Amino acid sequence: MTRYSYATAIREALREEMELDPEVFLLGEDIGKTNGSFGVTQGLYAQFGPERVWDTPISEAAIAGAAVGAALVGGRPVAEIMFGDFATLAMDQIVNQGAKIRYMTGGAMSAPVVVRMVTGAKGATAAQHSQSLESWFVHAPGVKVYAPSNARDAKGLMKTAIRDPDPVMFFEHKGLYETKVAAEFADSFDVEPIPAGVGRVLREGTDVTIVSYLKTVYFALEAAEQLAAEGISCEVFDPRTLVPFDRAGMGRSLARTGRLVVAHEAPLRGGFGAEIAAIAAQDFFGSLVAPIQRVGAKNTPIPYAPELENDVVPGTADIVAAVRAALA
Amino acid sequence: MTRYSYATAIREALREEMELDPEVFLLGEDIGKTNGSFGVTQGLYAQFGPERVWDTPISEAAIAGAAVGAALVGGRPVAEIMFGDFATLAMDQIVNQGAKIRYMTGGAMSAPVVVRMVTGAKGATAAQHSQSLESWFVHAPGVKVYAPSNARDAKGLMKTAIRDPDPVMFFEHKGLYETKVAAEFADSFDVEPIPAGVGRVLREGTDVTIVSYLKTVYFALEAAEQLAAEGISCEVFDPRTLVPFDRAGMGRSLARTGRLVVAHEAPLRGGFGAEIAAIAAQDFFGSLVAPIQRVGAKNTPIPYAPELENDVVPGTADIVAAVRAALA
Amino acid sequence: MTDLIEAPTTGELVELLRRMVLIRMFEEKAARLRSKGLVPGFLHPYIGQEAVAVGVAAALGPDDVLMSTHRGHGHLLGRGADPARMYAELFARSEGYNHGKGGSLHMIAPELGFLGANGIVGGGIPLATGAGLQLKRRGLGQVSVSYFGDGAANEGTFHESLNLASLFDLPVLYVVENNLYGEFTRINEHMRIADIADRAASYGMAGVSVDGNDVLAVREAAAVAVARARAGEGPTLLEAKTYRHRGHYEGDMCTYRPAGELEQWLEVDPIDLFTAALLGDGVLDEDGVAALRAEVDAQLDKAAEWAAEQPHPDPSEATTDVYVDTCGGEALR
Amino acid sequence: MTDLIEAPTTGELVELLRRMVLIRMFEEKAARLRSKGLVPGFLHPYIGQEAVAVGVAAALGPDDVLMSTHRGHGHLLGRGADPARMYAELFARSEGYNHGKGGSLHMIAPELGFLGANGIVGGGIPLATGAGLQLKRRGLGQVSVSYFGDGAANEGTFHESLNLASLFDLPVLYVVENNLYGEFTRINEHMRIADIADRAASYGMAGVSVDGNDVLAVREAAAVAVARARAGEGPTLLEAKTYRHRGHYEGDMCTYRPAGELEQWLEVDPIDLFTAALLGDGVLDEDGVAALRAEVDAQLDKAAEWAAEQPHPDPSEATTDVYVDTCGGEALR
Ligand SMILES: Cc1ncc(C[n+]2csc(CCOP(=O)(O)OP(=O)(O)O)c2C)c(N)n1
Ligand SMILES: Cc1ncc(C[n+]2csc(CCOP(=O)(O)OP(=O)(O)O)c2C)c(N)n1
Ligand SMILES: [Mg+2]
Ligand SMILES: [Mg+2]
Repeated sequence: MTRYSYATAIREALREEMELDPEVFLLGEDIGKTNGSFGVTQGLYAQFGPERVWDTPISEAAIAGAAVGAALVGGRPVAEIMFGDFATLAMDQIVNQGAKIRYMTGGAMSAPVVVRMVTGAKGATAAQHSQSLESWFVHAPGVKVYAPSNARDAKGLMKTAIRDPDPVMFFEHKGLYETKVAAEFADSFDVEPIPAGVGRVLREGTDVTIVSYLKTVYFALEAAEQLAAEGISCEVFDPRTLVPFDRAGMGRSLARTGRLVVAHEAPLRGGFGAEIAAIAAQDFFGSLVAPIQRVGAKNTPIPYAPELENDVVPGTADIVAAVRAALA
Repeated sequence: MTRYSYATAIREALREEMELDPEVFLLGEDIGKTNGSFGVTQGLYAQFGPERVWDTPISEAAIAGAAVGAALVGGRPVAEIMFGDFATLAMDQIVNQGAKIRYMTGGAMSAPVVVRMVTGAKGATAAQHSQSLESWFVHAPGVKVYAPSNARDAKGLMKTAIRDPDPVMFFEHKGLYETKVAAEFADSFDVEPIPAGVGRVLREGTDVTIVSYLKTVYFALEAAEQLAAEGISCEVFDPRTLVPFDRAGMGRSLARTGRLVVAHEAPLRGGFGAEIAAIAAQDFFGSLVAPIQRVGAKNTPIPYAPELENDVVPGTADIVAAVRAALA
Repeated sequence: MTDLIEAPTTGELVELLRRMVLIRMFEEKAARLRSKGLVPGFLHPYIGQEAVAVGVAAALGPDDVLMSTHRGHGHLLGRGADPARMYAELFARSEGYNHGKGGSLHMIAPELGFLGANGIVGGGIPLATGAGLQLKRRGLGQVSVSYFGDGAANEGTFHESLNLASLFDLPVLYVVENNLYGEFTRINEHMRIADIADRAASYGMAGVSVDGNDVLAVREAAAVAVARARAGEGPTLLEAKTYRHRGHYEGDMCTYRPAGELEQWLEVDPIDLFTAALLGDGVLDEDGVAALRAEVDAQLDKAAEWAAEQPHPDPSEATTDVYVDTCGGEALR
Repeated sequence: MTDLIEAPTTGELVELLRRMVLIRMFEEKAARLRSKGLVPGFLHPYIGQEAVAVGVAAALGPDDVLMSTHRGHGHLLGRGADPARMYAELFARSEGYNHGKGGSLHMIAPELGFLGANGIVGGGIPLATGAGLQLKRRGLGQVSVSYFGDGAANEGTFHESLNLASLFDLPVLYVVENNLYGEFTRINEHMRIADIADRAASYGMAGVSVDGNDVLAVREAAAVAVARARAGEGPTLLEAKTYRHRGHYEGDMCTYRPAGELEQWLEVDPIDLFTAALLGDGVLDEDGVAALRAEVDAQLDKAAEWAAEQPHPDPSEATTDVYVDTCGGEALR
């Protein structure tokens, strides 16, 4: 039984879609000849050549904008933002151009791009190389936001993203790249496109629903495991895509548990957890029997020192504490 | 009795602070010789000259970055982003540089800049000139976010912002520029700096708390007025600054009313209303007797046609409906 | 070089004049209609710069694509867009090019390869560059045109895009319309150089300055650049020196202009110059010119009338066209 | 021009060599310490480029300020930063320059006017420009130095900043260290020109290329630019042609380099060249050089030892230094 890493899964999705559709091409910094900073695009330049894999200058606005522009005339580009933090340099091209083109043109044109956002803290890369910016894009009508937590979802969702006729911000947590796909999925690595907007219950439970995504899902699962030993039963729900968000799926879970903990790596204030909590407090208020607990990074930049980074970025213990608070 | 407009209030705050502190200076596009696109900076170039009021090229990243850089060596710059939508071009300089400098340097340095964000829909300026981007900055630890709804608050908060040792994103709704300060404040226009993080109850009520800011406050007040005729008593709470946010003030109000409606002009999904709702659903859950209702723009870009813009941007009727839903 | 492009036929010469007149009269009429309350948004009139849009368009083929700016009406009309649908869009009607969702700042004509005006100064430059990249990948010899102003040449996107295009020999024609002003700031107060074409050297790219009020000169310079692009020889930065006669936007009083500057430029009005040339060469006589103007005038009257009769969009349209579908409706709330 | 700057004294010459050696040995040691696990983050070694940082620093006065890059250790040490506090920062200790919160990418030395390394390529250029603006406002003749690489010269911030600085005659010295690579991409694959200094022409700015491996040449070129800046004559783009001997980051195997390229550049190693010159001129003898190296080595051993003894930051520090205060604590949750 072979297991595939999250990075491999993304690469294989890119490869399969590139084989299927000659209009799919990649662009980004050092993604081609030298195989990408995290090796995600390894071998694709060798296989597909420079017309399909473009090594660009260090010019993030031009990368994102060129992707959008190419998409307007029939291309299906996948742009890499080497560290998602650098999307700060491309926000106009993504948000004011790509996201809005369909709407501004009354549906006549659209920009089916995928922007790969390499995301999250992974050991002492500090404040400008560790951010989780997904909630900005959740607040940018016109883009969709995908955020897979495991190799299988990453592969299936990347295929969907590439075929998605709308722009997709594809968040990849760099701390997951080497994670192998969970054993339950490992019998075959043929993965069909996974529809956007359909979450998954990763662990069933009856006392508390933990909604989480990307790397934080693993802390949620660990927390659930620890708490199970004490007889506390947690359901772990991974929405997999943030826009569209599987409200109904979360609602079903809350109907069972009545308690909600949301957990992500992005800073708490203004994070996507706030949106999840707000949805629950409006649409599923009747199900709730306890305050909604949010877990997120402390409201600070990411520090360099590992002790501090560990303190800022939430982990299993924070989720355990939040579950206890929800049950208090 | 003279009344002052919101635009005048901001101008007078700038003028008074510039008179007080020679290190305060302005930079932006066409803010000087030609008095600013919305006239906010009118007369300041004439009074203070080119060393205090800098007309820059059309280079938003350089404007924001130059402000941050000047602040690092003792300047107290106030940068104007002519339409807040163009902050998409300056996100790195604001968020990765200005916001994080104090933290990244362990407190040794800081960037006390004010970035004036001209915000909101004001009649058919369409998708790239109408946005309300405050919630992005709420999610950017290191910056504060001010959002005054009236002339008096605008003046007092601008004075605070300029003296604030941290970077401040100062949101000015362009639809308020010509609004005169409410009569109750108009006896004198000497305004002291208003502390950040202290909200105000603009109207007292007992049934529902409406939390709102910037222009939407006026729709909230109108809604409250309409509903009062039916015997529904709304409290309107304006936090005035989003970071820091006056949790305690909101909590006191919720303790009285038990019901919460949040309302802003930014798109609903991922807007600051989600954060407010999440705070309430965690910290004040015990006070809540009904689902939290959120009002915001529809999750679309802002359309050009006035009929469509009116439909997308929330108004009094939307708040009335939300209050009814909270009472249902 | 000049024999790359054939001399225009008489019919073509008249068509060049007609398009310039069409732009001029379209803009004048748009301003009047706006003062009557028919145009809810801003207008940035193209008056004075007509030779640029018309000259460049004359050098293009039907499969080429164009990306424009906030001052885009001339670019659209130069490319052959329908003034009726343009007015309808300015009036925010459903039959407008963007179904009333875009307005002046975002106007498109996709069937003409006209990919859009743009509300962000410099915002279209990367888009045109990316279109050029895709056209190069496609390999059919199509060209992408990027219009922008002198002010936009100070945005970071200008720099990043031209560098990328030059590196990859993309088939892009960058047309910088140097009308001496970015909003209310004169070029000497926003850059330290006189010829923006000189910036091409930073990218190892061809750079040319041309008299932007001479439609034939623009056409020829553009044709040379287009031929280079089609031949895989890479992009060109073409600077057209011109002037906007009106304010930055309709309503701007232009207090910032030095005395006499406008008057000087009115002496070299592109339409007057070209009309005089056609009269001088006997291509048209005074009656012919008058007839042409009357035709255009009538066309625009009809266009505006038609536009004013079109329905306003239904509020229900406010939430369509955000995504291709609603992903199950509720999910995208 | 050259008499703007006095010839260095013997003591100064030795000091130039000492600083270059200090940088070299600091970086070599940092790499060894990282492989021992003492450095949790990335390192981007400056080895090979020492003449640039040292030459530029030699042209500055104590009140000037500097803004650096991800490859900033050399710039810090060139400016006289304390290697012990630098190691402490690399080790993420509380006594580090940034108290462990910044690491290599964000290192500062504020008492030296060293305003910070930067993790964003091109990110420091607007900051240095803004510092220059404030220094000009202050009017005391101070200068702001902006270091960046060839790759950064393709970012939009480069363009916007240089244009703005030139327009306002800001006292900024832009030092582009052209080490032929941006990460793994050779300059000919990221721009179409050979001399980045040529880009100065786009801004009407002075542009100069200099041999970045010749410390005296760098010092002189920088001094000329600094004198111009102090005199109110505006900014300069100074290109230093050099090479990084090691990988982009510590651990990079450099598979992308053409065969023989490194070897060629090792022949013009800036430290070897300068050492030979000082030996040739009799400023130092072989023993003197050996003693200098031994001194630096001992200094660095002590520095690293001290750093390794410093405490790790307390987790409670994670939430300090976000804002100047907590605005009442709870409020900033
Ligand atoms: C990014 C951005 N900054 C500022 C503006 C406001 N603005 C609109 S047009 C304009 C001037 C543009 O000048 P130029 O590029 O020369 O074009 P022109 O108006 O002369 O055609 C400005 C500053 C904008 N729309 N977008
Ligand atoms: C905005 C941004 N894009 C990309 C990166 C990743 N990156 C770090 S260093 C580097 C290469 C920079 O090249 P250059 O400017 O020549 O400096 P050098 O490394 O040669 O000193 C890149 C692409 C980054 N840190 N920031
Ligand atoms: Mg112009
Ligand atoms: Mg380099």
